[in-house]
Amino acid sequence: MSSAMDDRSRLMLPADHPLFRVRPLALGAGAIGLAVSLAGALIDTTQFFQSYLFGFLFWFGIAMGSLALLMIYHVTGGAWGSVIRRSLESAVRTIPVLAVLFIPVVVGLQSLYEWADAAKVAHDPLLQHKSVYLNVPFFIGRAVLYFVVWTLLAVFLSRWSEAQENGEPRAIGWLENLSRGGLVALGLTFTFAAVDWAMSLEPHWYSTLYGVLVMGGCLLSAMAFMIQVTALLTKNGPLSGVVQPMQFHDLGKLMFAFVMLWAYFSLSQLLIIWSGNLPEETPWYLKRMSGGWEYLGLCLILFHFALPFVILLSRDIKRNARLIATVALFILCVRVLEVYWLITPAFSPHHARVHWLDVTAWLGVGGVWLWAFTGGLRGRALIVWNDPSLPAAGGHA
Amino acid sequence: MSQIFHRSANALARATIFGAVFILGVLGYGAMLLNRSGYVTGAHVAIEQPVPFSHKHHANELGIDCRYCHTSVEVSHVAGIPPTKTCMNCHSQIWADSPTLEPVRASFRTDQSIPWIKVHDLPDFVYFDHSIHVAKGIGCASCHGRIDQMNLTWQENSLQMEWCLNCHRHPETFVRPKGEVFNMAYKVSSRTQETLGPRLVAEYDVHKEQLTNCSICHR
Amino acid sequence: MSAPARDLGPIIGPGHTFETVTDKIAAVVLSETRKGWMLGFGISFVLLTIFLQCVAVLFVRGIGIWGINIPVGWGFDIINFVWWIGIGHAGTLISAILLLFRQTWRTSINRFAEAMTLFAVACAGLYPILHLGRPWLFYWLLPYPNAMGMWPNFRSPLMWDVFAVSTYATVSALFWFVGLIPDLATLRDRSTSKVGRIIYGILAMGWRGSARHWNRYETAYLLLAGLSTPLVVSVHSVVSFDFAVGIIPGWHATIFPPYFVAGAIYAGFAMVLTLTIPLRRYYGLEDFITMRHINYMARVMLATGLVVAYGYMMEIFMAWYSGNPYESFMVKNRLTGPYKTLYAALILTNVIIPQLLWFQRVRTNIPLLFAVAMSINVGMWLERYVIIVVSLHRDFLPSSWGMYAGTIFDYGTFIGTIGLFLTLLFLFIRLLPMISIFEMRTLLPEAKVKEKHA
Amino acid sequence: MTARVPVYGLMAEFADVNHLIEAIRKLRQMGYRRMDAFTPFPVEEVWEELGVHRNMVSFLVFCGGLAGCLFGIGLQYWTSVIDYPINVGGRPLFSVPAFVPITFECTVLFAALTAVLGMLALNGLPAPYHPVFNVPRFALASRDRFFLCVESTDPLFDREGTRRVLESLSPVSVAEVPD
Repeated sequence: MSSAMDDRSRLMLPADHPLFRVRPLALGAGAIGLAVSLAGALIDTTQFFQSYLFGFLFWFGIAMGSLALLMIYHVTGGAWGSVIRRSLESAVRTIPVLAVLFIPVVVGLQSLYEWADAAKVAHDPLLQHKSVYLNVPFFIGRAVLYFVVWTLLAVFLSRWSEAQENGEPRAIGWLENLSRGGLVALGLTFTFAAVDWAMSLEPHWYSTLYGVLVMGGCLLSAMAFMIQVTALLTKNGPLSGVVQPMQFHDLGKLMFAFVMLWAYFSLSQLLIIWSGNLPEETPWYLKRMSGGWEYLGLCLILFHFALPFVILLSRDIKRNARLIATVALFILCVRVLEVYWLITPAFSPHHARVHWLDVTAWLGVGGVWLWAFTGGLRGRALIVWNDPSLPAAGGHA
Repeated sequence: MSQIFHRSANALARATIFGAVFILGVLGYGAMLLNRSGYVTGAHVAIEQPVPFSHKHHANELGIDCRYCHTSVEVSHVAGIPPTKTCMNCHSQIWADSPTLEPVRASFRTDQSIPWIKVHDLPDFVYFDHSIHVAKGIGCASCHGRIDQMNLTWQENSLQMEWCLNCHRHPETFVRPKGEVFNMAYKVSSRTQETLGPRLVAEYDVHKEQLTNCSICHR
Repeated sequence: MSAPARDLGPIIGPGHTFETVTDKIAAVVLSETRKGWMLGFGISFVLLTIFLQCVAVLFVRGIGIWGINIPVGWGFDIINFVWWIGIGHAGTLISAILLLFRQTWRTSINRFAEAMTLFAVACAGLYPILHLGRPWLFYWLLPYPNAMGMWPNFRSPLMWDVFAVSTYATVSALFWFVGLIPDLATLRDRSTSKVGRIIYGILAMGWRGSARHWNRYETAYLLLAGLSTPLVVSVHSVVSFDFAVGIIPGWHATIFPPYFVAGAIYAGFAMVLTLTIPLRRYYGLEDFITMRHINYMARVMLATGLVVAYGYMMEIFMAWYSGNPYESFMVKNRLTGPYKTLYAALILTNVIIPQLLWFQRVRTNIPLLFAVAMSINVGMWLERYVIIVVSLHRDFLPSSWGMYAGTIFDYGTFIGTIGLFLTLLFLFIRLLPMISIFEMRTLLPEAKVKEKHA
Repeated sequence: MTARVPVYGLMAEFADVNHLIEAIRKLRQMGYRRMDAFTPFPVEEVWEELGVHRNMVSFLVFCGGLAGCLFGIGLQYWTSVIDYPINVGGRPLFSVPAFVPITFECTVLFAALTAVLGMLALNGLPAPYHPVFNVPRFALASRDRFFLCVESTDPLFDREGTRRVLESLSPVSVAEVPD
């Protein structure tokens, strides 16, 4: 380890770094986006909540994927994690902000979820059966529980990471043990959050794979986002010279793996439901394969899987920070489409459409989230100097 | 000490690899040919019968209609092997003491069937019905070949499923006018068949898409 | 370099050099046959003959000798198929994924695990063929221009199985063989008998360690690893499709593919541990297969075991959540039906006992770990029994309900394939290096090239 | 060295990989090009010193995978749509989701076969006989020693001169490789 690495202040993000300069911009965009969306709510309340849910779930996915990646890193180690762990930690620290941002969803339960509408439940025996689980107080209670668990994880992951940096020798062990249990807790809470918030939009439909499928997407979102951030920090930031092509190669490989994982989960669910052809399962896909939504689905096959797959086969692209960041940005854009394809057909089953509120709500949540995320990067060295799996600086290119 | 192999081993190694690929290819192709040949299918092998009956003589030279002997071909799933009585209709008068025909007379005397050997023997899991084929304009010769040219009878076609499907998938290439079903020498140019075939298929109400259902033949 | 350096001990014992590594591993092959090996091989061979007898009876009398009947038309045959093929997943996984992520600890166990994969896949592949009724017509499964004028139904998961399993067997064999080439050259050069030199010489194909060859070799090996990784996942997913694509409650669940893959890795690592623990002791390979390896394998088992438990949980939750009466009945029948003891045993052996692996003290206690691994071997077999038999024995119509039990021939065939597996394994240990020698050399400090460049 | 038998080259043996790399570097500086190094395990630095960087294997494997993919789709399309169209459970003749697994398996199979066969073919293997095996100590190349062979086809090759150069590079031994 070179002596320059010990110089923690050198590894801090300078106040004039582009990531900080965009902060007011992000907050502004967020505030305006949310304000305009709220104004839109006066015109079309239902549409506002629907658009808001989509916007929220996209950004929430990045934070959740980051939480999973961070804990995976603490359990397995690996140089790939050392170089993005600070960014992961700041993404994880946005969870309390996300908890606040979740409030509008709770407010809009009646507009969003069929099962929250007593009139509809009264005529539907299946919804009556499910009302033990799908009812407003229990839903809110569960959401509170999820956010408490995630916030606790975020708090301790940050606190002990700081302890590690300050030379507490036991911190690594604490982090590892916390992450082991944390991954189990996250697996359970996230699955049920996915069921509650997204799957129950179509309360008759069910799929045992759903939580895993959504998590796969979140991991991809998080990895693409982290590659983008790391490339920015490397290009003209404190990580230049620290993050080597080798690490980008590893991050690229992981992103490639998540692309394939997403495709694998998606195909598994489709193939099983398509082959089974049961009336209680197929409507979910029928909605998403007609009325214009099929073109979005086709886009996902091509741009969420095929194109990134072929591009990421190349070793040279994965080792080039600029190129891999471009691919990551592209994947983030397609991730937006995937979340839209998962959520919106539930509201508009017969024809594909984009509402201007979809854009403003997405921007609103995103602006606030990015503001919170970049805030988390302040005042800390971007590399934990005593990280055991830190790549040796100046290793082979 | 460490050189184990002779210089020629390199050429030998390559020859072995390419040779093995080549031999496997040839064996595979050979197996495919063998499986379709008369050794396996029994096609084109004239069968010795208890009495050397000649279709050529009876159907062609004497001009006896198929249905004179195979009486049930239009109404039943089997065409029918004629009883000895049918033979004796003529052979009680002509060639009445031919030694060759002694088994026929013996059969007639003792009321024991002549042990004819089946030439076209389909597996038990195949359901085949002569009457429907005749009714839908499939000529005898389409399956049995020019039986009027055979002295001892042989199986003209492989009777493998591939061969059956050849017609069931494209009936319009084989179907003929009903009046020509028993005409052994019926022949039209392929140009004529191109227009005639589809017309007849429609006329006879043949549902082509059903002809390849498994249960059409395997019931 | 990327494994966390967290006080788990070294991945290779101290004091080794190129010579000692080479000679120690090669000695297992090149030295005299040991009595223990003879004994083990003998027992395995006896078990193998049981298999041959069962198959002989099967060929003569047909699959009526097995316990299967309507409604349980799939029994031991498919249970054992899935069990074996699951076991066959650890090898390629260890080799491929760990290679891609430069986890050098794989080197000590990959060769052995790959061989295990091959033999397990061979055992697995036998079952569907034996179940055909007329096994000698197995080639009807393949798409070839046949005299029936037909092609297989490519929409059927059983057809996907044919492609997946045969591709998996081929690619695993290639991966294994490519890894073996440099070691075969070592054996060729170290062998003292003429026959040995010629046979290993032919198999090594004239490998001479040329730098140009190594360059292409490394590329090919990495690419094979890259190809094998999704392949491993696909194979057990396809196996899970055999069930999930149908609409039998208990089979038709979208979680099946990832949950089967996790189960396969789980079972595979359990089997690797079951076999390495006695072997490393018998052949004194504790320096190469260290406590760190054992610890890592135990962790992988814990992780995949939790995924499997997640699968069980989601099945139960969704059965209730779906509101589908058949799904709910399936779960109720598992928990309280005639096979409830088996289900309880499954949860005990596959979910509860493995939770011991959370404790470092268990992960480093060899006898206890061995016991946990055995428990998982049993548990994964029970899992397939529950999925297959318990789902089938209660049909949609109560008039077609029935019970299932394996016959003596079912058990005989199962024990027999264990014999086949062990026989092949013993032969492998005796005839080929069970640890990759050339890769072990790269782990030694003397293999490091000095940083200085001109 | 009295009988002038034709030689394949001169072989130097090293006990340490760093000596080998040093030797290659010196010889390359002197202008030697036709040489090959033999190591008991892959050493990236050795082939980089020899000027070997890229190889065809990746490209071949990509082509093999593509061919396998097309073969898989082609096989299923031709058999299920053209040669043997039959209604299976009301599914379309060209059942895209159901055809994915086999297409994938064919892709992997073809790519893997190309990787192995391509690597062997490019390496000229199998070649059980090779002149370098004529050097008795070469058996150690698969154990713990590093060898460097300067081939006689190199324009700079000179039996005595090259031998002197090699002996100056601190080898364990230098031997002629009979052809």
